[in-house]
Amino acid sequence: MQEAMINKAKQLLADGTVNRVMGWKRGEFVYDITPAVFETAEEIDADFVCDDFTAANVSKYLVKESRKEGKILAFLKPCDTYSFNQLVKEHRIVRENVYVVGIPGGPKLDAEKIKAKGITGILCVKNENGTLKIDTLYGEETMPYYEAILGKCETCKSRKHVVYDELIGEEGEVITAEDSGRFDMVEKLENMTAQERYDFWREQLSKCIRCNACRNVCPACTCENCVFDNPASGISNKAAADSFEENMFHIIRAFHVAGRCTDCGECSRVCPQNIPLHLLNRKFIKDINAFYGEYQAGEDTTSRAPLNNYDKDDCEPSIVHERGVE
Amino acid sequence: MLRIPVAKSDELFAAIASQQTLYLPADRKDGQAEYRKWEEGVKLSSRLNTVRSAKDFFFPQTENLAEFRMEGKKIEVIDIRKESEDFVIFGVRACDARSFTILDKVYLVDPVDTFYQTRREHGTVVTMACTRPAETCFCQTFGIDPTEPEGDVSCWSDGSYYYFRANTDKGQKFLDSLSSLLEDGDTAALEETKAKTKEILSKLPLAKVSTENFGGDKLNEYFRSEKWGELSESCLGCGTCTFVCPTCQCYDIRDFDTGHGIQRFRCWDSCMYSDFTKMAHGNPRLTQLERFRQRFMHKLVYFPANNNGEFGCVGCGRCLSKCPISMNIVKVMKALEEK
Amino acid sequence: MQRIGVFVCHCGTNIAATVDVKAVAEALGHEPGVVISREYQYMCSESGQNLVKDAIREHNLTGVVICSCSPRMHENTFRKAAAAAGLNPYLVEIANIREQCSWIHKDIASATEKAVILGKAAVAKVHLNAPLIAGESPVVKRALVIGGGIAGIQTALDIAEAGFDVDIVEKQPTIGGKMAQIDKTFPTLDCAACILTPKMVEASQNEKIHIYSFSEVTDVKGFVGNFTVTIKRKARYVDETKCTGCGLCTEKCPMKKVPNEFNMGLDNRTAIYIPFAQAVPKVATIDPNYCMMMKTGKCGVCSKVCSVGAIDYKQEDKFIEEKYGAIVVATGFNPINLDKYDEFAYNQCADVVTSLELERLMNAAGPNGGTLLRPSDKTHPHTIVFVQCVGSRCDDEKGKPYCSKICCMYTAKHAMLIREKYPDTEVYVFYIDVRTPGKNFDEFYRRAVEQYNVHYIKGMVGKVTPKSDGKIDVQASDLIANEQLHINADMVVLAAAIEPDKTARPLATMLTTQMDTNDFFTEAHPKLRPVESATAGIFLSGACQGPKDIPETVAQGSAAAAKAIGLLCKNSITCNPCVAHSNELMCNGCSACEKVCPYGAITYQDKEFRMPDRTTAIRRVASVNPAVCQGCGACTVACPSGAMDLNGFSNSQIMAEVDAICK
Amino acid sequence: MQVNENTNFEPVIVAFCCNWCSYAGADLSGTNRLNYPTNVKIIRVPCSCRVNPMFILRAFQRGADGVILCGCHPGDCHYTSGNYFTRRRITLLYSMLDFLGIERDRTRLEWVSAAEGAKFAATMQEFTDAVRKLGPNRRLEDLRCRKQ
Repeated sequence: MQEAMINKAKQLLADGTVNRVMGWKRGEFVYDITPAVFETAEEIDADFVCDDFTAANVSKYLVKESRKEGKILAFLKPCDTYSFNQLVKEHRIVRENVYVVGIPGGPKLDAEKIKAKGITGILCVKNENGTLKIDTLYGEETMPYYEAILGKCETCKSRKHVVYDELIGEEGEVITAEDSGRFDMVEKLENMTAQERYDFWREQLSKCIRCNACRNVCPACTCENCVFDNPASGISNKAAADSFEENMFHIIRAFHVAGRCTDCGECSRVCPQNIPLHLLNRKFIKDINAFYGEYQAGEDTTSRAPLNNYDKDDCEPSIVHERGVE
Repeated sequence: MLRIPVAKSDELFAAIASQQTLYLPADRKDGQAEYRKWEEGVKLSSRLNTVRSAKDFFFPQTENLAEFRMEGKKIEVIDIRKESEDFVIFGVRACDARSFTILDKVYLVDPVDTFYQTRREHGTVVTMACTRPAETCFCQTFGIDPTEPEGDVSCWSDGSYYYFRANTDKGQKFLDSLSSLLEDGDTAALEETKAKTKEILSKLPLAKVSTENFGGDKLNEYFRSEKWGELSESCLGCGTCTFVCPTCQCYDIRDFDTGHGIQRFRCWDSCMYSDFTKMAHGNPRLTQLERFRQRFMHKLVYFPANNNGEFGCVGCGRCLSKCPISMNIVKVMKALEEK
Repeated sequence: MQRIGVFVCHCGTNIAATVDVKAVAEALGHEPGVVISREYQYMCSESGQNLVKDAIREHNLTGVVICSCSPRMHENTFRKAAAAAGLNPYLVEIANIREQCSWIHKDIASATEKAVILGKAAVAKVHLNAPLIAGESPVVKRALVIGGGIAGIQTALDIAEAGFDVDIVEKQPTIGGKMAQIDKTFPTLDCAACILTPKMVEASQNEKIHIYSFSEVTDVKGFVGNFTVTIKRKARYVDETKCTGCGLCTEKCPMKKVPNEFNMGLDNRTAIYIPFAQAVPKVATIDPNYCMMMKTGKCGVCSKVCSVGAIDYKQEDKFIEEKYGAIVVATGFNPINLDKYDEFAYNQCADVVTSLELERLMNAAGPNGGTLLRPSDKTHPHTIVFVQCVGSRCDDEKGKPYCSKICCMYTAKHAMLIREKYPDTEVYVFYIDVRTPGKNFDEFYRRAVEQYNVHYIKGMVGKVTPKSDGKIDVQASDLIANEQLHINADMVVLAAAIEPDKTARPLATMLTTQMDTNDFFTEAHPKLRPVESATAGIFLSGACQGPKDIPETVAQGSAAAAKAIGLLCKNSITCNPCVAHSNELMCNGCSACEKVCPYGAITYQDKEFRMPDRTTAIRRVASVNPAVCQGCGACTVACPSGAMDLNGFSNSQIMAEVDAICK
Repeated sequence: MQVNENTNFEPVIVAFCCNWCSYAGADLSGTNRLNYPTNVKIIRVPCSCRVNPMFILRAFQRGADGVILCGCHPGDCHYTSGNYFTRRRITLLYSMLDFLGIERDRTRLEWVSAAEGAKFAATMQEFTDAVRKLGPNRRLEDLRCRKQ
C-alpha cells in the first residue's frame, strides 16, 4: 500500500496535478509518526510512511493547506474522508485545492496499549497472523494483535470513502452501529444509575490536564478563536481550577461539535490521560440518531446539521426523564 | 547500605504516612501511573514513570495567590496562604528529580517565589533508581544517571530490597525517622542490577542524542533556521508537551469572581498557546512557528544561556510518547543539527 | 467608570405594600457603580420621570435601572425619558419587581430580598449595556405583486389607489388567474368573468400599475424597503408594444391542434394565441413548441397577416432588474394532478372530469359554448355524480392532509346550476362532510338540497368504472343508509384538492420566507399577523397562504395591500437596534448562523483580512443586515466560536444577570 | 438520591423566559396574583433560542440549584422557528447532563404562553418543590462560588 501511495504521490507531483502531498512522516521509533507535507519526490522517498501506526487524521491540516497556493494531494482513510467532507460543508476547506486519494483504513495500532501491557523499550512491532511480535530492549514480547488496536478503530463506523478524486485499493462498506458496537459503552453508561454515571465521569474528567489536545486535534474544532481562549466569552479558562470547569469544558466542547462530529475518534486517541472523550461525542450522536433520525456528519456536504434544523414534531426534553435510569 | 525487604514495603509506607503525607506513583485502571496519596491498599507502581511529572507537588497546575473581598465599595486584600504540611514524594525518577533543580533556578532566585519555596521546604524527595528504561528515555543526554538518582534520599531496588541513601540533612532526618524499620545490608545484588541497567542504557535508541551542538551561544545559529517551518507545520498548538513536561514552568495569573470575592490564582500556561504572549499592544508571537520555536529554543538555548549551560530538559521522554502528532525535542534537535 | 442611577417605584402600594422599597433602594445604592439610588411613589408619572431625568443630568449617569412594573409595560416610557435627558435609551434596564415580585409574594422580608436580587441583576446588566442607535433604512416606494390572479390584482389595485407604483409579475400571457376560468361564483351565482374582467381592465389602465405578463421572478436580493428583483420576461415572439390584439393571426394560423390550456385541454387553440377574449394584456403569444415557423422555418403566416409587424420569431428572454420596497406574494393554487387516482378512472374515461374542467364545459366561452355535453360523445348527460374530497383530507401520500375549503361550495353551485338548466338531470354528490361556514353559504347549500333536489349522499365512492355502453358505473357506499350503491352515471365530476402553485417553493427560497410542509407560505403569526410573512417586507395574498374562496382572497389581498401601503408610506424604516452582529475576526464562515436565521438576515462575504503572520487572506465571514434581523438570537447559539452576539442581550449581559442572581 | 427535607434549604432557581410568551405569562401570573416561590428569579431573553447552554452551566456554577427555560409553545414562536431550535439544543444538553450523572430534576424546559399565567405559577411551584427535594446542587457547582 505504502508503495502504491508513494508512486501515486510522485506521479501527481510530476504531472503537476498537485504541488504538495499531505501524508505521514516516519519518526524515531516505529510508532511516533508525524503528519507532514511533502514537496518533492526525494522527501517522499526518504520519509513518507503509511503503516499500522499512521492513525492521525490529516483532514484538519487541510483547512490551512487548502488555502495555500496550488493544489495539495491528501491521502485520506475512510474515517478521514468524513471529517474532510464536514469541513468542506462548513466552508473550512477549499475543495478545489485538494486532490483526495482515498486509501484503505485501519485498524491501526496504539502504542499506548502495548505499553500498558508493561511492554517497554519497544524497538519493532510486527503482526504475524494475529499475534504482535514486539522486539524490545528486553527481548521479544508478544501480545494478541486485536488487543493493541486503537480504540477508534475497534468501533470503526465505515470503511467507505465518502469523498475522493481517486481511490487506491478497494472500496469498503458502511458498518452498522450493531456491527461496530460503537454505542455499546454509551448504552452501558446510560443503564447505570445517575450516581454511577457521575462517579464514572468524575473519575475520568478529574484526570484532565486541560492540555487542549482533544480540542486542537478535533477536525470539527477549527474556530478562528475558541470560546475557551477568548476572555470576552466569559468562560475562557486555562486550567480547571475546580471540578466544575473540568465538566464544563468537556460538555461545551462536545456540545459545540454536536451534529458536526463525525466520530473520528481523534480526541480519545490523543488524550494523554486516556479519558474516553469520544463517549461524550457519541452520546450526542446516539441521541441525535434516536431523536431526530439517523444522521452521520460528514456523509455529505449539503444536508442540514441536526442542530441547525428542526421538525415540528420533535421530541420534548422530557424524553430524558423517560429514558434509561435516574 | 540501609535497606528494607520489598515485601515489607507496606510497613514502610505506613510508617512514613504516620508522620507526614506520603505520595507515590500508583497504577490507574487505564494502565498508566499517577502520583497518589498513600493509604492502605495503594501499591507502588511498577511502571517507569507517571503521566504527569512530579513537578505538580511544588508547582501545582492551579494555585490561589490571594483573595479580594468587596464590602460596599471598599476592597480588602486577603492573604490566603496557609502553612503547608510536610510531605514525602516517594519513587521520583532521576529525570524528575533533576527537574526540581531546574525549577529551583527559576523560582528560588531573586525574586523568590515564596509559594514554590514553601512547598520545596516542606517536601522530602525520595527518588527511585531506574531498572527498566524505555526507548523514549534520553536523560543521559543531560548528564543524568538514572541508576544514581538525586533527591533528599536516593532509593534503589534489586527486586528483593529497597536500599536507601540520604543526600541531604532533610533526607537524613527522614531516614532517621525510619530507623526502626531499616537495617544495614550488603549491596552486591544491587550493584549487579545497576550494571544490568547500565548495559541497557548504553543500548537505548536515543543514547547517542547529544547536546554538544546546543547551548547558550547558539541563538543566532538556530533562531533563523529554516527548519522551524517544517518542524512546526504539524504542531496542533496544544499544551500536552508543556503540561507533561517536568521542567516547563510558565504560568498565567488570572482573577476569578466567585460572587463573594475575587480569587487571584495562577495556572500553568503553555508557550504553545496562541494567547501566551498576548499583551495590551498585541502579540509578538503570531504564528505557531514562533511559538513552537520558543519552546525548544528556551530549553536548548535560552535556558542554558541564563543558567550556566544547564539545559531546560531532563530527557524523561514524556513528550515523546504523549505528543498527539509525535513531534518532540529529539526530532527538533536532530533536525536542527542536520545542516 | 460607570455612574448608575437606581430608581425604585412604589407603584402606590402595588409594590410598596409587599416590598420594602426603601430597603431596596438602600441595598442597591451599595452596588458597585451605583451613584444614586432613589425611591418614589409613581416613577412613571411625570414627576417620577423628571426625577430620573434630573438625576441623569445632575449625576451625569451612564446607566439607569428602574425597579418597577414589567418592562413590557413601561420600558418605552423610561427609555424616552432617558433620551429626553440626553442618555441613550438603551442604557436603561428595568427590574420587574411588581408582576414578578410584589404581586406574587406575600412575605415582605422574602419579597424584599428578591426585589434586591432582581435589582442587582439589572445593575449588573446595565454595567454592560452599550448605547445603541436605531439604524434607518430608506424605503423604495414601489411594490411588487407576484401573481396576477384575483388576489394579486386586488392587492395591486389597492396599492395603486394609495398612490404607489406597483408591478404585477404574471407567468401566464394574461392576468386573471383561476378566477378567469370559473363560470359562476357562489353563493350569488353571478358570472365570474363579469366581475373579474373589469378589474383586469382597471389594473391594465391604472397608470400606477405595470403588468409584466408572461414573466417570472428569478432572483430576489435585498431586504425590507429595498429589494432588488430580477424579472425574466419570457419571449412571446410578439412585440407587446405593437400588437393590437386584433386576433387576425390567431384566425390565420394553420397550426390549429394545440391543446387549449385555458379550457383545460378540452378543445384546441392555434400556435399563436390569445388565451381568451378578455385577456389582459390582449396580446398574442406564439407557442414555440407548436409554431411551424419556429420548428421548421416554414410558414410565417402570422407575420404576413400582422399589419403592425408585431411578430418577432427571434425574440429572446429578457431580464430586467427593478427595485421594490415591498413584495406581495400572490402565487395562488392549482388543482392537484389526478393521475394517481385510478379508482376514479380519471385517465381512462373522458367523461370523468375535474370541477375546474366542468367550469369550462359549462362556460359560454368554453368548448361547447355553454351547453353541458359529455366530452366523449357530445351528448347531454342525464346522471352526474360529484365526488368530494378527491385528495383533500387525505392520509396517504397521493393526496393532501388539509381541507381544500372551496370544494363543498362550488360543488353545490355546480349541482344547482345543472339542475336549474337541465332539470332532467339527476345529480348525486358523495361527501364526507359538507362544510359551509361563510356568509350565506349554508343557505346556499340547503337550497341545492331542498329546492333543487340534489342527492347528497354521505359516503365514499369506491370505484368508478367506464362501461362499454358509454355509461359509467359508480360504486359507492351510503353511510347513513348503510348500503352499497351502484349509480349508472353519464358523467363523474371530481372535486380535486388544490395545492400551492409549483413556482411557490423556489420563490420562497429566493424570498427567504417560510413555507409549511404543504408548500403554503407561513404567515408571521397564525392569528395576529395573517398577511405578513415572517420576513419583513414580504406579504401574503390569496391562496398561496392557504386554501381560500374568492371573497376571502380579495379580503386578504386588500389586507396585504394595506400592510404594504403602511410600509411604503414611510420614507425610511427605523430598525430595531437589538440585532445580532458578527465579529468578523472570530467568524469561521461555517454558515451555521445563516441556516438558523428565520429571516435570511445573514449573508456571507469573502473579505480580505490581514492574518497573524502578516499576510493577507480572503476569508468567508458572516454579516448581519440590521434592517432584516429581528433579534431572536438563534444565530448566537448556533455560532460555535461566539462570533455572533446580540445587542441588548449579549452573552456577557445575560451571564452578568445569571451571576447576580446566583450569588 | 440524597433528600434534604429537614433542612432549611432554599434553592436558587434561575428561569430564562422568552419576552413574547413566557415572560408575558409570568407577568400575567403577577397580574392575577398567583403566588409562586420567591426562589425563582427570571431573566428575560428575546427568545428561548437565545439561551446558550453556556448560560445554563454558568447558573449552576454560580450557585443555582435548578434552571428552568420557558418559551412560546412550538408553532407559536414570535420568531416563527426559534423555539424549535431551542427544543433540539436543550433536549441534547439535558440528556448530556443526565449522562454525566447530574440530577434530571434540576433542569426543565416548559412552554408557557402569554395567556398561561396559571400554568407559569404552577410550573414554578412544581419545579421549586422538585429542586428543593433534591437538595443543594453539588454535582455541577463550583466550590469557589459556594456561599460561605
